[in-house]
Amino acid sequence: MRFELSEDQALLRSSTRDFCQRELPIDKTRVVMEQSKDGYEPGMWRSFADMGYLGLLLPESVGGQVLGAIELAVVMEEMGRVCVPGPYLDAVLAASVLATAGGHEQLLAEIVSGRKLVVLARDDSPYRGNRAEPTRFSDGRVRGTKYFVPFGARADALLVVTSDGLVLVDAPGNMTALETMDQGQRFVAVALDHPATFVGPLSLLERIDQIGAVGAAAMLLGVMDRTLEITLDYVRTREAFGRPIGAFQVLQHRMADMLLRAESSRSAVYRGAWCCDTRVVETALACASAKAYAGDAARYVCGQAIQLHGGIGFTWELDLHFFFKRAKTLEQRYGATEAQLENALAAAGY
Amino acid sequence: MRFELSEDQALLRSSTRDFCQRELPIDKTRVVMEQSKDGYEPGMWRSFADMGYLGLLLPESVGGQVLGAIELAVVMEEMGRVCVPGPYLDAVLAASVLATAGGHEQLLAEIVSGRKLVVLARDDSPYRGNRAEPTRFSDGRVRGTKYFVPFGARADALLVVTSDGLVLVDAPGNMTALETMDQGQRFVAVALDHPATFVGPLSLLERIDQIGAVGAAAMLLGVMDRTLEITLDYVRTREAFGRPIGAFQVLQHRMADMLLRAESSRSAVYRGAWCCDTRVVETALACASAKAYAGDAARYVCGQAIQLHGGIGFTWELDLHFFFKRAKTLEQRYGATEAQLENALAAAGY
Amino acid sequence: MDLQLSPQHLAFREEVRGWLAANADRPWREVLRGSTATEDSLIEARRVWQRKLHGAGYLGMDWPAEWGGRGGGPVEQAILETELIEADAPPILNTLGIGLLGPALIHHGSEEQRRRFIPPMLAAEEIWCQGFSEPGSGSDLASLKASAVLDGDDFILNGQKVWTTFGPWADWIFVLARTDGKDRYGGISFILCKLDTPGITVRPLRQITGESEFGEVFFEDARVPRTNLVGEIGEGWRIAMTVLAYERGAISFTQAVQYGRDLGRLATACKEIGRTGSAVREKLGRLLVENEVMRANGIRTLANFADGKAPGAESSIEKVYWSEFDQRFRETALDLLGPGGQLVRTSPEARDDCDWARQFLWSRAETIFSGSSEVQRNIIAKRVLKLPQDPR
Amino acid sequence: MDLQLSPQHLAFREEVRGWLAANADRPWREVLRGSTATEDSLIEARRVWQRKLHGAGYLGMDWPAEWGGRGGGPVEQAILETELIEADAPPILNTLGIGLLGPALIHHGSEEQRRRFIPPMLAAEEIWCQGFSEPGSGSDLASLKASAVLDGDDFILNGQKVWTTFGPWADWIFVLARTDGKDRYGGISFILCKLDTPGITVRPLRQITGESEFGEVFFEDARVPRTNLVGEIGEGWRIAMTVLAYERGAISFTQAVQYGRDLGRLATACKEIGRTGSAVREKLGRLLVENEVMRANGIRTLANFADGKAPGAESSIEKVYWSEFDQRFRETALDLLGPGGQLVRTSPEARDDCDWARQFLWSRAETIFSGSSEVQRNIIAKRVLKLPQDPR
Repeated sequence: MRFELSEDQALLRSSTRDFCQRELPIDKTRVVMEQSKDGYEPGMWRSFADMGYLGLLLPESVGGQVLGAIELAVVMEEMGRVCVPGPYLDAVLAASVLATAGGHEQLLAEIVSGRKLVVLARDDSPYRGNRAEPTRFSDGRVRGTKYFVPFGARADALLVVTSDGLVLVDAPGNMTALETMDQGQRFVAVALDHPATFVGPLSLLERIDQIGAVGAAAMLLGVMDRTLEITLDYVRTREAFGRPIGAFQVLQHRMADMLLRAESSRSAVYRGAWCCDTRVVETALACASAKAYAGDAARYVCGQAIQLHGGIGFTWELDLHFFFKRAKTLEQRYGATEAQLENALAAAGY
Repeated sequence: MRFELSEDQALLRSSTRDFCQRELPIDKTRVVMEQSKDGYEPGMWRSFADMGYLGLLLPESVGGQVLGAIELAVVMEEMGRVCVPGPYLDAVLAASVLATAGGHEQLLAEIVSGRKLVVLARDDSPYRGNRAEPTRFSDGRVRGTKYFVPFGARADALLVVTSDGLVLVDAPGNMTALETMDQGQRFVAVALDHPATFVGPLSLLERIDQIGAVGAAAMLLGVMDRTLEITLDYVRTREAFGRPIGAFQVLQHRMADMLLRAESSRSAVYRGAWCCDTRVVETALACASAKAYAGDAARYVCGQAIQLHGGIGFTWELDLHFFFKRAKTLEQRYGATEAQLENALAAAGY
Repeated sequence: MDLQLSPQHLAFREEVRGWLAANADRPWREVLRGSTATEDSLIEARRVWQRKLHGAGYLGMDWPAEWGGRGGGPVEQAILETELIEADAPPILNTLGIGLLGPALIHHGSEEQRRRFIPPMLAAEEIWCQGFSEPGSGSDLASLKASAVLDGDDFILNGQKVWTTFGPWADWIFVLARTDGKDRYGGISFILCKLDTPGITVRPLRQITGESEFGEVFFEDARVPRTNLVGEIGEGWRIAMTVLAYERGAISFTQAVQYGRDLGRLATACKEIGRTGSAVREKLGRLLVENEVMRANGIRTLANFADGKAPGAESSIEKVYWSEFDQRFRETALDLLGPGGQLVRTSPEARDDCDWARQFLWSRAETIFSGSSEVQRNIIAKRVLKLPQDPR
Repeated sequence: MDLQLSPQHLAFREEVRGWLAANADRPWREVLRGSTATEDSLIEARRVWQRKLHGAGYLGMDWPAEWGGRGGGPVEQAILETELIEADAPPILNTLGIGLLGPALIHHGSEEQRRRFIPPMLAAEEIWCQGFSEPGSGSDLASLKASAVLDGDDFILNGQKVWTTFGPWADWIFVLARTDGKDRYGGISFILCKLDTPGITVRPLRQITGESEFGEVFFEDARVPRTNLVGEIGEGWRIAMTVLAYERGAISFTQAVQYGRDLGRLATACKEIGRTGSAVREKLGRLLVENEVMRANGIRTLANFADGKAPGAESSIEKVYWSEFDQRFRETALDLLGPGGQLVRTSPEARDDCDWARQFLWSRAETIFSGSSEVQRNIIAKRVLKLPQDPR
């Protein structure tokens, strides 16, 4: 038994960390988040392709890296540490579905090389639990409205979840931007009544839902890790009442709790990723647990990071709010906590 | 507007506190809790009668004091401070029902003078949510099994809640003791197939459920208040790492949180009691809120009191465990938190 | 015990309700969502509304009539605020002037200062901001460094203030400045400065919500007449502390009204989107109960006020309670609503009952400003529980 | 990364399962509920079970074979414990002897001490208890005052120890005693004492649960041969700290197995009593997820052990996690079950799947013993986060 990454995996981590520090520091991505209309930067996307990130899970035949969930977790964790904007995980998941369904080599090659973006369109309503009309596929057309399609405005095609299976549709022009509080994640609503092609049954989602959960949890881990680092640096130097605030016991215990949550998330994320790759029976439970736990953990860590910074933590100038907002977005997506708890219960047979 | 007690109410508080300190110190009631078969001491009960506590809410015609929920809260709070064992609140509630139903003057006079004990029998199952056979009343007989009848072994009669209304039955002999972790509260299960007399409709319960909630919340307040006092005394003198442990910031903030919960419970309890007496529209919401909040608050306060005492807090010798256990019993009775949340939602029309 | 409003108070409530029915603008949340709303237009709307309220005699409820007040008490003030919340009226513009500086001038200012500053403050002709915190002095406010040195009939101010609410739109600032470097508390003075004084620069500070309600104010040899000193030299700390106690007031009472209103909207929203399961109900139930207990705390404080009892360090309990409740509430709202709750208010699918996303973000500030939760718990431990203090 | 058990480990698990299928007694929870069960009879049952395990070679899994161990590693130990939990086997009797003293003797004891003490310890012929804490020294263990003064070939012990698990039934105690009053850490020595030594008195200490698993031990001029010193004079603190690290081990891993078993029982109980609403499911779901994360923590630690990495101060994170989870779990169980969950195990209506009331009460101890949550968080802050320490 061994928890440490393999040599190759450790190399991937260090090269990804270098890449992120060099190409994706928040100073730089801030411009994308604050000013870009679509929250998307083609140059950044091409560099993802160059690094091989876009084909991480895909077969060699389409230019992929044939790697697994552990490697995805490594990349997502590093991207979380710099709070990367953009639809990276969405693109990976959609490509995974297409690869498993088979027969999309041309499109996949274009995805891997960064020339095309395909994302999943799932939500039938903007509000949780709302009973909306389901999206249907019949007579070669997809009909219905999808909400919170990630970066739909930049997508070339949508992989639409309908009650009749997964279908692929060219991205229509009539999208409505759904602006949320997270400047690094952009969404659209799209009304569909368009020709589409059948990709495969809904069961294709099962595995990518597990990978998506682990990937999102890994980004949450990176978010927590970096947020805690920033906070530790701050409390060591900031003084109040004649000493560094990091010397106050209440703040020390708070940070111990932040560390507990970050480290426990780390255990859960990499165990979940290992389960995905090994396809053991506990995979569903492990992935659901990692995502549900990391979502709550990041909410705590990012919220307390702001608290420990005091007023300055609440300013736009400081980076903390990007992490805080991302934590909330991720907690609600890729299987929100509520849904993951049900997944866990179902997996345990409770 | 005035939150302080009236002169009469303040007098009731000071006389009750004197009485409790003199007659009911834990050193003394400990013997009842640890050794008495029924957890009940007739001498104590007679002194309750002498103090007028047993007829607190009852009309003068049966020897009662014609007082209200505020006075009951004062007495319950003081009894909570010494963690009195016995069925005091149960007796008050049952008597209240009989008085409102009318026609039980003889029995009520005996209750007020401490010669007879009548308690409510409500639970159809020992486990929450269990769908058990409801208790029925027909042809002058009550049939069914009741669980967690408080101090049933010492009761002269039971006021049984059936789906056909409230009925009075002489206490049968065939009771089964249900021993719980709280030595100050004793319960029985009783299988009924006995002649009984009809007392009134279930609507009689509505008001006593509100009074019961406030009364139990007031005892929880007393429990919290005293537990916090004991803890404050301890942390001021106990030393570790060269200073009184009460100087450690983490423990200080913990105690601030304990105080916050105790004081907020105080506001809620007395507001609830005032609402009961004034019969304003917000009574149902205020009473449910007081009980639900105080139940959670006492769980926190008593649990943390043990934690702050360290190992010694966990011993039988120290009184803390009696408070801790009572907090749990009260939280689950007189409308458990779960039920009170529903009461509150219903009252608010949500 | 008597928690009933008196007949006079009930009559006052009827009066306010009647006035609001005739004079209230359209609900503030609709104004906020309006497609033409800008930060400037919202500021103007608040100014207009403040003048309307002032014209009707509803500002400075508990100030002497001589100073434009109504000579009422905290109960009238609480009733007024309650009705304003229920009517979803705009906030007034000069919150800090009327909430903090007004009382400071009435209790500690000179006759001349009152005459000069109170009327334009009430009429929203001079908007005030507060200059207490500094980049290096937040929780430990008494460590502030901005200095005021007497030079003839002027003070010369240097330093930097931060978190000056409405800095960007304000005309004046009331400042705590150090007049004695050696005396931690007794070396602080309370000084009024016009923001267009040469040497004073205001820079807006953008917040997590994207708004710029706060600002930074820089002082570089800014010259302010000595007559702008409130109280005596060295009295600033005492004045500030008295005045901050006002800010807390019977705040639980009015907060509970506001949360109750928003909570009702959340409950309705949950029904509308079909979220009626027991898990959702339990969450709503807990918030409801906690809010009712907050209301009870507020009623108790208000009754004590009315009974002539000044609130002590117990007000720290209320601050911790409502600010931490605010975070739980706003977070739960987003959990229940799902991604739709994260939409900004101008987004096409955003609900129009409340700006849930903004309230969620803003809730993080509640436990920081006006004395962080950590500082409040220190105060409770020291002044209420009288726990032994760290010998340092 | 590789979290798979090796073929050897899988084979060992099969072996243990086979042995348990043939040798396990009736489930311990049934023994506990038996109408004839007394504290003494339960102690005896544990003694018998320990001997059976010892006979099969399952004690001291990771000790050298020379000392009655099996020469296995932490993974074998974890597998064994897992299977014992799944089989609901009784706990062994000499937990502290085998968990703490055994490793102390193997690493720090003399050849003669090992020969003298280890065999009867394994065979449950001599039961050991631990004498570390004192009434005045709990969290601040190094302030302990019990003294050992050399007098010829003997130590003379004076003082009092408390929380000595199994004090009332133990034959021996290992004690931390002060041999130098001036040196806080270096003045502590590790000494073995027979409890029937003149001058030693044992008094059982009743706990919140009503049981007396703990005791107090009083020393009044008790004379103990110098040969009972483990290590050198003044080495006691170092030995104790090494040994306590053993106690923590891969505890999250086995705890998760035990909580998982009880959680499954709670889920079944909820179904049986008709509690299937979303509020109940959410509570069960949260506990399930938290337990899975604890398991992941345990797997990580175990893998690190197997990979040759000794656990550091991070073990404090695990202690905080599982002990606080225990409280949430046991409390939630009582909330879900209602009053029936508060019944003592011998009560007629009590469920026979778990002693919910006792576990609830006991959970309060978990965050206190073996280093309270407060001490653990101090350790995390100091040794893992390296935060500035209070200058005092």
